[in-house]
Amino acid sequence: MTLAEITYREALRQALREEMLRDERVFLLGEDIGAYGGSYAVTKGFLEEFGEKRVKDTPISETAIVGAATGAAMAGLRPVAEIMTINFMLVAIDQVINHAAKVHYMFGGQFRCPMVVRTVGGGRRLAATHSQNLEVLMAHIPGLKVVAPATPYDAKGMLKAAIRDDDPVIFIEHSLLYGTRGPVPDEDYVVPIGVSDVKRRGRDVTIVAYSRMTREALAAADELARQGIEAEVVDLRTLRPLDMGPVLDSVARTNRVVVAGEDWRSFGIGAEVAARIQEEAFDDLDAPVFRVNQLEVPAPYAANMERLAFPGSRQIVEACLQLLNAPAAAFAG
Amino acid sequence: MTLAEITYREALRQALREEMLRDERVFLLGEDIGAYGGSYAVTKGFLEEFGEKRVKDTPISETAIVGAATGAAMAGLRPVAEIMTINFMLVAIDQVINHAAKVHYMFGGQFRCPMVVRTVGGGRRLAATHSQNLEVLMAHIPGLKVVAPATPYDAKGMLKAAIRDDDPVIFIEHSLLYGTRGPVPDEDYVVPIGVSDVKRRGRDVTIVAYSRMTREALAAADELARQGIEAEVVDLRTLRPLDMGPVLDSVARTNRVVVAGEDWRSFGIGAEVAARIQEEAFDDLDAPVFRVNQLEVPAPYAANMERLAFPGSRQIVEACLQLLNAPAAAFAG
Amino acid sequence: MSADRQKVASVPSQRSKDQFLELYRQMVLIRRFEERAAEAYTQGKIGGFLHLAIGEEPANVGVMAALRSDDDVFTHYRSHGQALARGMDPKAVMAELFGRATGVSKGRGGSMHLASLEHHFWGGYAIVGGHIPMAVGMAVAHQYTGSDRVVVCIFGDGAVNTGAFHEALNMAGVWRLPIVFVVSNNLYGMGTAINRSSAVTEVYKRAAAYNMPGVRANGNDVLETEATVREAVEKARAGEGPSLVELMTYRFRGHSMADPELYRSKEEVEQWKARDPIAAFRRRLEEEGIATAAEFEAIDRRVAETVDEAVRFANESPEPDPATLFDHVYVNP
Amino acid sequence: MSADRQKVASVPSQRSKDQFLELYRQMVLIRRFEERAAEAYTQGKIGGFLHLAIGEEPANVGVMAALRSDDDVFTHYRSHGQALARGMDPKAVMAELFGRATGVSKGRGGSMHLASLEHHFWGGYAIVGGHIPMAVGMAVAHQYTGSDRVVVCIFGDGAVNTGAFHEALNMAGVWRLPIVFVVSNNLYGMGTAINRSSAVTEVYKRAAAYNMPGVRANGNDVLETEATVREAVEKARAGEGPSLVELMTYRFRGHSMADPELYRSKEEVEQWKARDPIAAFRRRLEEEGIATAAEFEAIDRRVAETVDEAVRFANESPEPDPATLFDHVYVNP
Ligand SMILES: Cc1ncc(C[n+]2csc(CCOP(=O)(O)OP(=O)(O)O)c2C)c(N)n1
Ligand SMILES: Cc1ncc(C[n+]2csc(CCOP(=O)(O)OP(=O)(O)O)c2C)c(N)n1
Ligand SMILES: [Mg+2]
Ligand SMILES: [Mg+2]
Repeated sequence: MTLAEITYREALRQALREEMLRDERVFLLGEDIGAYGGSYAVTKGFLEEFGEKRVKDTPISETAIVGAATGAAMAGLRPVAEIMTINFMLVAIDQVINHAAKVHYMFGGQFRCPMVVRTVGGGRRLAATHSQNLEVLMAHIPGLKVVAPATPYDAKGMLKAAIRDDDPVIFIEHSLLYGTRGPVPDEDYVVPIGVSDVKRRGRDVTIVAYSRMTREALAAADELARQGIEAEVVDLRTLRPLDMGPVLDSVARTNRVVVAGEDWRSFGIGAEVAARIQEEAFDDLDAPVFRVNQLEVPAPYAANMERLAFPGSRQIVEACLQLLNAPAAAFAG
Repeated sequence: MTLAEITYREALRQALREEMLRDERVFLLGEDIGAYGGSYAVTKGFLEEFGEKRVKDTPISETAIVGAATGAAMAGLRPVAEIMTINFMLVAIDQVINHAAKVHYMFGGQFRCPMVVRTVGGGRRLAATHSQNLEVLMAHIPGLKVVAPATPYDAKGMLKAAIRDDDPVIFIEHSLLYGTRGPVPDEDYVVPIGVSDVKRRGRDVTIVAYSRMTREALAAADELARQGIEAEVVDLRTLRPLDMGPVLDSVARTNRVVVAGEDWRSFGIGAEVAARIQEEAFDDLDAPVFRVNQLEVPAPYAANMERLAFPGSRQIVEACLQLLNAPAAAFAG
Repeated sequence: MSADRQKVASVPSQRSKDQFLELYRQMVLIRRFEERAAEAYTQGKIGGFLHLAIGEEPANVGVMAALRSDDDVFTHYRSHGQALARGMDPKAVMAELFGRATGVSKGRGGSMHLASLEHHFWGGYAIVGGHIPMAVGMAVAHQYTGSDRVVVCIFGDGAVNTGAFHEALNMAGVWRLPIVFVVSNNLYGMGTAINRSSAVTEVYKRAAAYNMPGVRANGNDVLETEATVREAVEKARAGEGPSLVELMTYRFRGHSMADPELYRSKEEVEQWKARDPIAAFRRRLEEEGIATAAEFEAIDRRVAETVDEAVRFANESPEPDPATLFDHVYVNP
Repeated sequence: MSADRQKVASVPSQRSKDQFLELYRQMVLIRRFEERAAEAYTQGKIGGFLHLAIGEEPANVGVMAALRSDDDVFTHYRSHGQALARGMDPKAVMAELFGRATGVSKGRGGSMHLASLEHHFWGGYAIVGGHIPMAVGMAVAHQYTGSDRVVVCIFGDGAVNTGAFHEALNMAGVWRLPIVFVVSNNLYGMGTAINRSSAVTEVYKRAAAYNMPGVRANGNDVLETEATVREAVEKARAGEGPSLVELMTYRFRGHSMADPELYRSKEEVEQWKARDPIAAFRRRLEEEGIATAAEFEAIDRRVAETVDEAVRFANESPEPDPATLFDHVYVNP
């Protein structure tokens, strides 16, 4: 297997392109994915390569975009819709929750909705309506699959899995990950939906994360290692269905867990992870499950305020040290 | 204080009417609240009493309804919008989350949004898109207050508190509660937002619930009492901000908790409650926090399937018995 | 809509007697079917909401008569008549209303969610306006694959004020999709008269905003309805793009079985009933010597048997197997 | 839009010289302010997105010139020009862009969220179309209280395809609200040309669907803009209901600072720049002998100082106090 170091953006681009070449039924629709080149440049050059039939620039009509993808999927195509950022999912979420997630069940299995909605979490300096991490709103819904990969490898493999999946998949990218690099094989591969992944082994503490926070967790683990603490990092990758297996295995060994998310703590993704851990591994826990999250304010624009509000490796390290009762002051980062 | 036994519906009706009489700035808008008389008859007769100015029937335009309420609130009025059921909040949720919840913060405190959005959870025999309990989607959002009262007393007092509050309040009623009765004083009173309430005292196990599940919890406690088990029932009443005080006090005494919600378990309200309990009362727990919820399927229409899917007092009793290691077969209910 | 719109257009001679009698049969079938459904509802055999289209039968039948069997139908929750006119088995439709395993949607959907893959009847949807974008998506698929199938999307006058309507019609207009939008304008959305909810009460005029033809027809005249819809469908099939067809009609019964009908006078309803469109059609055929009273009576008897049989079948059918509760949440769980 | 729409209408004689020069001053102020903002952006002083309206100054200035100081403005994220034309302090506007405590929104909002209660400037909003329902709500309040204030709601050509636009305009139409909807039609929504996103490219024609007058004006002519908007505003003030005004204009710069502008040709942009509307206005005033080159130069100098001072002020202003991070999440926490 040949590996190349490519960006998360390039990994997504390859996945889309390869699936479009592989299957005529796959097409893209969304705002500014064509003539503009994609607001995060993931689909740059696609309009030229595939033409207007398969790369559809849409009006600013998120409800119609998701609805159109659902209807086309029911007809047997494999649409990949792009909702420019996760904040705009809110204008389309009725189509996602009341329609895409329901059509298979509600009619007794007669129809299918093999659709992917790609969207992007995590803005910076964009203030309250453009910086949200709203994944929990969709992770709560039976009928949806919700994924949020952290690495180029997972991004490519999971996007391919999502496109080939027969259910509606919400595919959440992260704006701060597009430029990050990692090894990706040349050969065709998929990373299955619904399988968590241990990204680093360690015996002292478990850090559970997803999307950008997985990178932060790995950085935190590096820092902790310098302090002689070996953190295990479990990347959820998929939020629904949630694969707790690797988390529970890890907790059985470390007995201590920090769950890191970029979303708000209250009623966020980490709440479910914490609830499940205490449900399923109560006797393994030596201390409560800790959560690291965005502070519970709408995102402020000012740089200093925003830095305060958003979590990173530093907060994860502090949480781990607190959990292990090591002096937090020892942390240099 | 004189007390009358009235229905939950009548309690809401009184609250709305009294606040409209008390404050000229209060007005209602929503679909079929006027000429039709309200889809759950809460506002029956209001159009006749208050006229079209203060009781506005709207087009089927949920986005415009919530947006209009937000704008009118910014102008200094105190609109009470009705979204016919919580399922339709999804078509308006961008206005709720990206607008109403943000206008105070995003502009540095210049504007206020003293608005109430009344809506209704929990349909029956209405199938997948009309039976949801989507409160967690709003409880996750800083800037919103989210309440879900269980009794006529709380319904009246909290609706008054919500109308007098200067922040946007999502007020979630329950379709199966409208006909239930309870004592309500004649005098003006408010029940503060953000204060959980112990609805029944007990030493053996804590049941945390809200909305209809509080009633189910009380029924479960009755049944448990017959079996010699004293359950304490804590009614959250407000989901955001979440008042964990009475829950933690209770857990300190009972050491065992069941959290009951009508929503789906994964990433539901109970996840946060469980996560907080293990965070803040880890050493008090003798067993994991148990959750009782709707099964994770879109609501099926068929009566037998729906009964299977939705939780009630029976499931709460079973969870408590399991938690206390008493034989579940002992339950007759 | 003025009263004289009610008169039945002269019967075109090129149609065969059998065709006329078939249209009559379908209308009577719908009428009797819904009367029996109402009865079953009051007996508690049917749950949830039940929306009858009694009075709107010609609109239901006329639309379906204009379609090819492989054309695609998306519609709303008031769709028993459309399902029957589309040729779906009355037994399976009634069984769905009863929530039985033999129902068209296997008992998962109920009255508001009738569907049949075989009949290209893609569902009854209960979020007002929500199915319109999905219908557009299916038309996108037809354009994509080069199919000459046409999509017909039916909704009420209330639905035209939803954002989904607007986004969907604009998308269909820009992309020149093979779709016909059909508004069943029965003058009310629930209890709100059209002039109280729509700035423009002549719905067909809204077509201009989407660069498509808009036409109005007497939906109480089955032949006028069929001819009008057929023209729009054939235009769409010929690649000439979408249309909006407005069918003027009136529902004799309440919005749903729960409707106290406070918003319209008994006289208004009686006036419409006095001009019953089925009776008028029959009278016309008799007057023009196309069929005899005896022939109509024979049809009436046949229909009565069909409906009896449907009720018997529904009654005797089993509820869904509880073991299948989790089926169809996902295609690939 | 044809090229000759660009010509400046003859200057009406009843206006005073001072008024003409003030309009000129405002347009130059916007131009210089935005040029300096662009510079500061590339220096990293401004974060997130920065949307410039260079080229659209006459549309910005003309609208504000038509309003009373207590009329209410809601607008989108491309609003530096509107804020300045409304009389907001360039120092405080620049400070907001820099994310400083002295900014108009205390540094919470940034470029996309300018607001000033004092100026009845209710915000810049960044969810396309999302502010339109809120503006309608404020007009509801004016109608409710009997105020003669008029609401002006500004958005782009891309926003007219959102569901929010449709629901809001219909509501304004049914209720005959005192509001003027202003479309700044700069021919593109991000990278999507209007004819690729809108079935009807003459936006003003959509007004007919909402039973309100629609008019188009040359937004590059400040006087034509002012006159057109003034007429609509005075109609609204007189109780004659809402209007839709379409202002034809063009943005010289990319959609935001990040835009690679792949979707339009350099020639197209150059053609528009060659007909710079500020230069054209100045030339006209000189030609008609209303003001001299020296007078314009004096204004230019004054503006340059104002902008220098604004940048200095912003630069020297403190960031918000971290202790205030949680302020303004709630009025009543
Ligand atoms: C988004 C949404 N809002 C509100 C409702 C509640 N509701 C159900 S039917 C209806 C009236 C619809 O009227 P119309 O479109 O004219 O269809 P009709 O019932 O007259 O056939 C309303 C308000 C809903 N189901 N969905
Ligand atoms: C609901 C929503 N969808 C998409 C976006 C991303 N977006 C921001 S501006 C824009 C283009 C808007 O174009 P237009 O309304 O013409 O205004 P202009 O930028 O030309 O002034 C888009 C698509 C958004 N902010 N909100
Ligand atoms: Mg109707
Ligand atoms: Mg534009």
